[in-house]
Amino acid sequence: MFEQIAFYFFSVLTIGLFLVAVFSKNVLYAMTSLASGMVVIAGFFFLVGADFLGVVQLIVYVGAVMALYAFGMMFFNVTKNLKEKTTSTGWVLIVGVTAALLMTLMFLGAINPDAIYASLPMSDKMTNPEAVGMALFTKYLVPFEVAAVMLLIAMIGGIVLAGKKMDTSLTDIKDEVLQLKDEE
Amino acid sequence: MESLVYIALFAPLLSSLFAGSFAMTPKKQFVGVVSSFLLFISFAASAILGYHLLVTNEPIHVKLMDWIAAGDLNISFGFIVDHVSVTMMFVVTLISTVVHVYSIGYMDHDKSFNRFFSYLSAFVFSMLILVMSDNFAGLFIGWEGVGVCSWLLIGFWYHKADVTRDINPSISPSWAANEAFIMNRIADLGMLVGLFIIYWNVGSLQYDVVFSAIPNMTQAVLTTAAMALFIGAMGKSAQFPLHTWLTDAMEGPTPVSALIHAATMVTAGVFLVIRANPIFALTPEVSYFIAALGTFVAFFAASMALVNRDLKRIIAFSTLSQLGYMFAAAGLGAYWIALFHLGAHAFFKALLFLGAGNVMHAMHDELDIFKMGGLKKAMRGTYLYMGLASLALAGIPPLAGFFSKDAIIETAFNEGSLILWATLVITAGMTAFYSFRQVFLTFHGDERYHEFGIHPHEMYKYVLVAMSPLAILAVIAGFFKDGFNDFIINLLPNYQMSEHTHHLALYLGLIVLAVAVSGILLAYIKYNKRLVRSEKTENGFIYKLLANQYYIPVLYEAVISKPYAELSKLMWKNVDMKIVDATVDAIAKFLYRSGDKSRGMQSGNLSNYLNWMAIGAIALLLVSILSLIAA
Amino acid sequence: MIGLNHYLILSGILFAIGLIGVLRRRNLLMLFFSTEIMLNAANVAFAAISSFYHDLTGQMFAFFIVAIAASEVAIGLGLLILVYKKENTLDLDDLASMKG
Amino acid sequence: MVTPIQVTLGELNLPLLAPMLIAIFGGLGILIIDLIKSNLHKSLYVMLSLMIFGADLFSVLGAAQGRGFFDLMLFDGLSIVSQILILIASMLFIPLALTSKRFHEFSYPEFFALFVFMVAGLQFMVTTDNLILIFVGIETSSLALYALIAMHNRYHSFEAAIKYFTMGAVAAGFYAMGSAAIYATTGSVELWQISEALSLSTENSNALLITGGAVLILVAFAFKLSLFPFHTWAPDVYEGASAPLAGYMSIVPKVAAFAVALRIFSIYIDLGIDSIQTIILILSVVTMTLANIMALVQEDVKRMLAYSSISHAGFVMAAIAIGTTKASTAIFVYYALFMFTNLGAFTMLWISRHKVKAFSDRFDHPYEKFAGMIKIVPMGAVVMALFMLSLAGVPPFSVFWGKLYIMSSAIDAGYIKLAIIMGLNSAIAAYYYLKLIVYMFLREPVKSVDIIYYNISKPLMVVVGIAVFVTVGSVFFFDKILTFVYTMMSASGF
Repeated sequence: MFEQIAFYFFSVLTIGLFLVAVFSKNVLYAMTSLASGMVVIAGFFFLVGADFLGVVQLIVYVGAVMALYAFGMMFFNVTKNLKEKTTSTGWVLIVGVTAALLMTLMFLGAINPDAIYASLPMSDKMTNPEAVGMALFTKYLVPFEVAAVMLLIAMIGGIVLAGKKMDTSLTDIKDEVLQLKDEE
Repeated sequence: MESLVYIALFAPLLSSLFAGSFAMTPKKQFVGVVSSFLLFISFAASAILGYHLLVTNEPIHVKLMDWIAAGDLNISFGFIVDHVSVTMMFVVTLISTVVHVYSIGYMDHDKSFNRFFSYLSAFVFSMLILVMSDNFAGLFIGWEGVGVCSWLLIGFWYHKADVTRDINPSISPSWAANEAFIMNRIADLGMLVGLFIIYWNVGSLQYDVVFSAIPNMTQAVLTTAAMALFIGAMGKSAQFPLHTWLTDAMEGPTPVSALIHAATMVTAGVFLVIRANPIFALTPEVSYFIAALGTFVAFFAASMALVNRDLKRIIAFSTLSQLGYMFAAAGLGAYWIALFHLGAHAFFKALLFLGAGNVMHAMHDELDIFKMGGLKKAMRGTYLYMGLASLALAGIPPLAGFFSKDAIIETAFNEGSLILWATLVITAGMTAFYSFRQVFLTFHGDERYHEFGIHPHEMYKYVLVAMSPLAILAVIAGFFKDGFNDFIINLLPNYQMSEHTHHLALYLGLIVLAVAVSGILLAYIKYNKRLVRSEKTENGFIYKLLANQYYIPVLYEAVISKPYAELSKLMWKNVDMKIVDATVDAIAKFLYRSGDKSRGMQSGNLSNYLNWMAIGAIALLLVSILSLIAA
Repeated sequence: MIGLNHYLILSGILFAIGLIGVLRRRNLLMLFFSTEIMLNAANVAFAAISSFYHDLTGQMFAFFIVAIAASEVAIGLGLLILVYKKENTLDLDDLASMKG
Repeated sequence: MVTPIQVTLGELNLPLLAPMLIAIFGGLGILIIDLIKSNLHKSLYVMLSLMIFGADLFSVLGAAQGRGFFDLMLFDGLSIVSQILILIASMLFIPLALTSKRFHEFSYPEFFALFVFMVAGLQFMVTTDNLILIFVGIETSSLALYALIAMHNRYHSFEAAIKYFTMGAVAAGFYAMGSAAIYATTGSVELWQISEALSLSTENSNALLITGGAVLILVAFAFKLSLFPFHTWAPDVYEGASAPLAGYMSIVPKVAAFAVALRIFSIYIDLGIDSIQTIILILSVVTMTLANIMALVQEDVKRMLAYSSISHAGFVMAAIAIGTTKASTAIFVYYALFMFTNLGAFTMLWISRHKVKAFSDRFDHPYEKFAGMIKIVPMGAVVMALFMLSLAGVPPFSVFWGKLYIMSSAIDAGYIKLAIIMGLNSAIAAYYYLKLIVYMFLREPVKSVDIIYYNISKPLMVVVGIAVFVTVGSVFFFDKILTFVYTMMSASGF
């Protein structure tokens, strides 16, 4: 009973919040509702017993990602109200609703969990974080390390792209001019 | 050994590409040198392969790749080095090497020097594909390749303008090139039909597969196939009635004439008959037709050579005539003799042509032998070479021509066809006459060239040295006849004279010899001292007939070319312009317009792109759902 | 009883909402928000399947999706800063110098 | 209670990781060298990268096939072939940094580090059959690639990077959602288990979910492979990126994506799920035709080459739908041959790259730039013409063999119509390649073109030389490549 209520409550909440994030003209509203939507999604994770994932969602998404976006927003000096020429709402709704219908249709069919063989079965002996740690450092060690490289790339990329060195472009400046600069 | 096969085959290609990369730049001496060197490498590889085959007697079969493997059609791109192809390779690469070196001197002042070498090497490459291929498809590719290259080479001086037939019987290089190409295309159609018949019935074009399947084919099929193949051979080897292009092809630079129109390309037809001998051996009617046609062409061409005044054309006619001999031998079943004559002929005919090139060079491109005479003083080396080659051509022992030609005439006797034999003997006499008529008129007698203010000079030394291998082979090739026989019968059916003929061999040989010598004597009497022209003979019917090549070129023009041109004009105006052109234009326009329209999709706006993406995804999902419902 | 289908359908709807945002938004920053919604939709599905199948794999996938989303934000913001410095705008419509 | 898991080192099969570890540590090494001493000349980093890739290639060739790391890594023939292609292309790309003129991206040591990391990501992507690692690999390489594009540092390249990035992010969403659908039906994210589960699935299992998941993933790969209508990024991104990077993008990420797409979709095609096969065929045919038509009307050679690359990708995509071993072989043989020619063509553009757009306000390489090239730089014109002829599929140049092999595999499998469409498309394509040749050989030079060889340097010439060598000489080793790839493919069951 609790699960049902929680599910429907969270569902309505996320859908509503994300709709606001998508449709709102006010950047602050959009941003805030996106962040709250993420928090609610963490709620789903707790609901299905993925505790650790829920925590990660809260820390990484709400904590880090949204903070980054907030900083970005300040940097870009986005005014409160966007002067955005949006694509015509009718068209977007047609496409969006069709997409939603198709997805619903797809996920509507029967799924029989008993026929599935779990490759990483959860056991009752371990708590969720323990099990996650176990899986992450055995079976998924390689992707974990690759993800580390990926974050490193993102870091280097972010630093380089946002760095001061990008302000003057060697590509656009003629070599003769560059020569002079070097000699200075 | 496999790598040698590739080296022999692809060195000319490399040479062609190398020279081709300099095609647009001014003359560079090293282009010629490098090309010649690469050709020499190809020759050396061929020689080693030949030796290998001689010692081990094992053909080398390499398979480059599955060339066309589409559905059931499976043509592997394979090459075979067996007794026949190695003989051809040896001859082709040797002569090509000499001709390449020769061309360095001959094309010295031509501004398209580099381009010339590119074409020449490309030609050799095509020819090697033709002879080395292990299947009819590869042979056909090489066949077309040499056709294209000869078109390029005949028309090498394409900038020369058209003139009328009275001034230049072949009108212009580009006209001659087109004529050669078109005539060959007509014949190729026949060949293509032959290949289709074979493929239809056998399901393969691989030589060994085809030949092993012959017993399962009906006589009618075999005969049709043999006929069709021979039509192809007729075109490439310029047999009557498709012979006119060969003499006109003399418009090309002389090294080209030596290489293509004497030693290699024109022998491709003979090569085809020899290659496909299992087919021809089982179709006696076709074979007899080949022999008869060959004999006829031998005589027919020789007769035209009797009165011609153009140095190169005389040699060209003699080539035609000798090709006739080869076909006669092949038609009579003496394939190895045909091949032997092919090789021997290649040496002395190339020598003759290159000698003619020297003369032409000395005479500032003058080719009329009536305007020459007494050149032996100025051109000792060339005189020696041409004399030797003419002796060989006339069939005087112990030179190469004697052995090979005599064997063919003997074969005709042996087969009991006395008419063929007699014709061939008479032709031998005519051959001797016209070749020495040409030698005497060119090198002996009064020095008529003074009237035209020409100061002849001998060719470069290295060119003469380069020609020496040919001279040596023209002399000694005949002695290898028995050895060649032992070698080649590993692949080709052995042909030996019957006991009866064997008895008479000495007498038969003496008859031929006597006829040949009398031909030379006649020429000596008539032309050695000086040129005596008699108005009466030259205005006589026969002389006129011969000098105008039996009016065949004129006839072709009147009966075929002109009406065809009229028809083409009509077609062009009514059909082509209105229907074909309009359709092609419409298609092009449609494509272009739809291109322009679909550009709208690439609006540059990311939002648009994302829309496309979403629509695409939804459409794909819809398609999958619909196909599920339909299923 | 809430079944797996419920979660999956919810996830599908969230995904569609993300898609709507992607189609509708012309401001790059807002557009990035929408892609985050799409990734989150997948995460909901993975977590739900994982719990219904008693299999950790889904949660693993969700972790990596979170990591990927975080990395994307870093690179994406870097690019935005570049464009903003040059053009002083984040509007898609001003970003169409190449077309055709 | 947590039970320790017993694993022996043998089971882990550590050597499988060696190639990628070489790349990752190499990239870290580059970063560390920069930390120790900055402002080193770029040629040092080029040499380092070359050495890294060399060692990487060496260890790929040396490694034994098999699984490792809890069966997460799959080092099979497919993976070996695609890694070899990726590494060779990368080794050809890196020397292109040594131009005679200076360009922004090469002033960063980070450029080389990111490049090496990207290659490692691509290697991971093809060396696994786990959807998670595939995803992480894709994103690792893509994120690095976005940064590399933008580092060219001019407005066009920013725009290119933004477009690529945004669409890539959406495609990532599709991939994630598709994987979720597949996971929902099969309970696994490992392709061999997915394959097993799908083959066991019964009548009443959710067919829509099975195909729907595959279609969502297909959208992500269609984006990566630039198939219609997900190709829209490609022309703009190729135009905005530097020429060598554009050439690189037209090959390497696509090779990796083809390898993974082959792994994923061959499952569906082998199971006889027709809808997926039909969709792939439609995508392939529409892509090759539409891209060809659009290439016709381009005014810029680089954009034309972009559309031509799209068309080639569409051409190759058909091989996945055909699904025979011959077709799978054809994919990589095609790219092995296409790689050299296309990289060569883009390198020629790079050689002729001016810092200022001298010939047009908009384009770097309009056709007019190449007008009369034969008179200015005859050798360059001949080489470029050679590449164009090869791309047009003129025998005996390299791409011809690839085209021939794909078409013959289509005919073998009974797709006669497909082969005819392919032939027609090759005919249309010949037009726009020949257009450039006409410009180079038959037009008079426009403006006073002082130097077209603006950006030339020895390393660039070497790269072009290698490309020419392979393009022309492919006749000789085509069958060798073919047999190698074929044995690799059939050994890994594709």
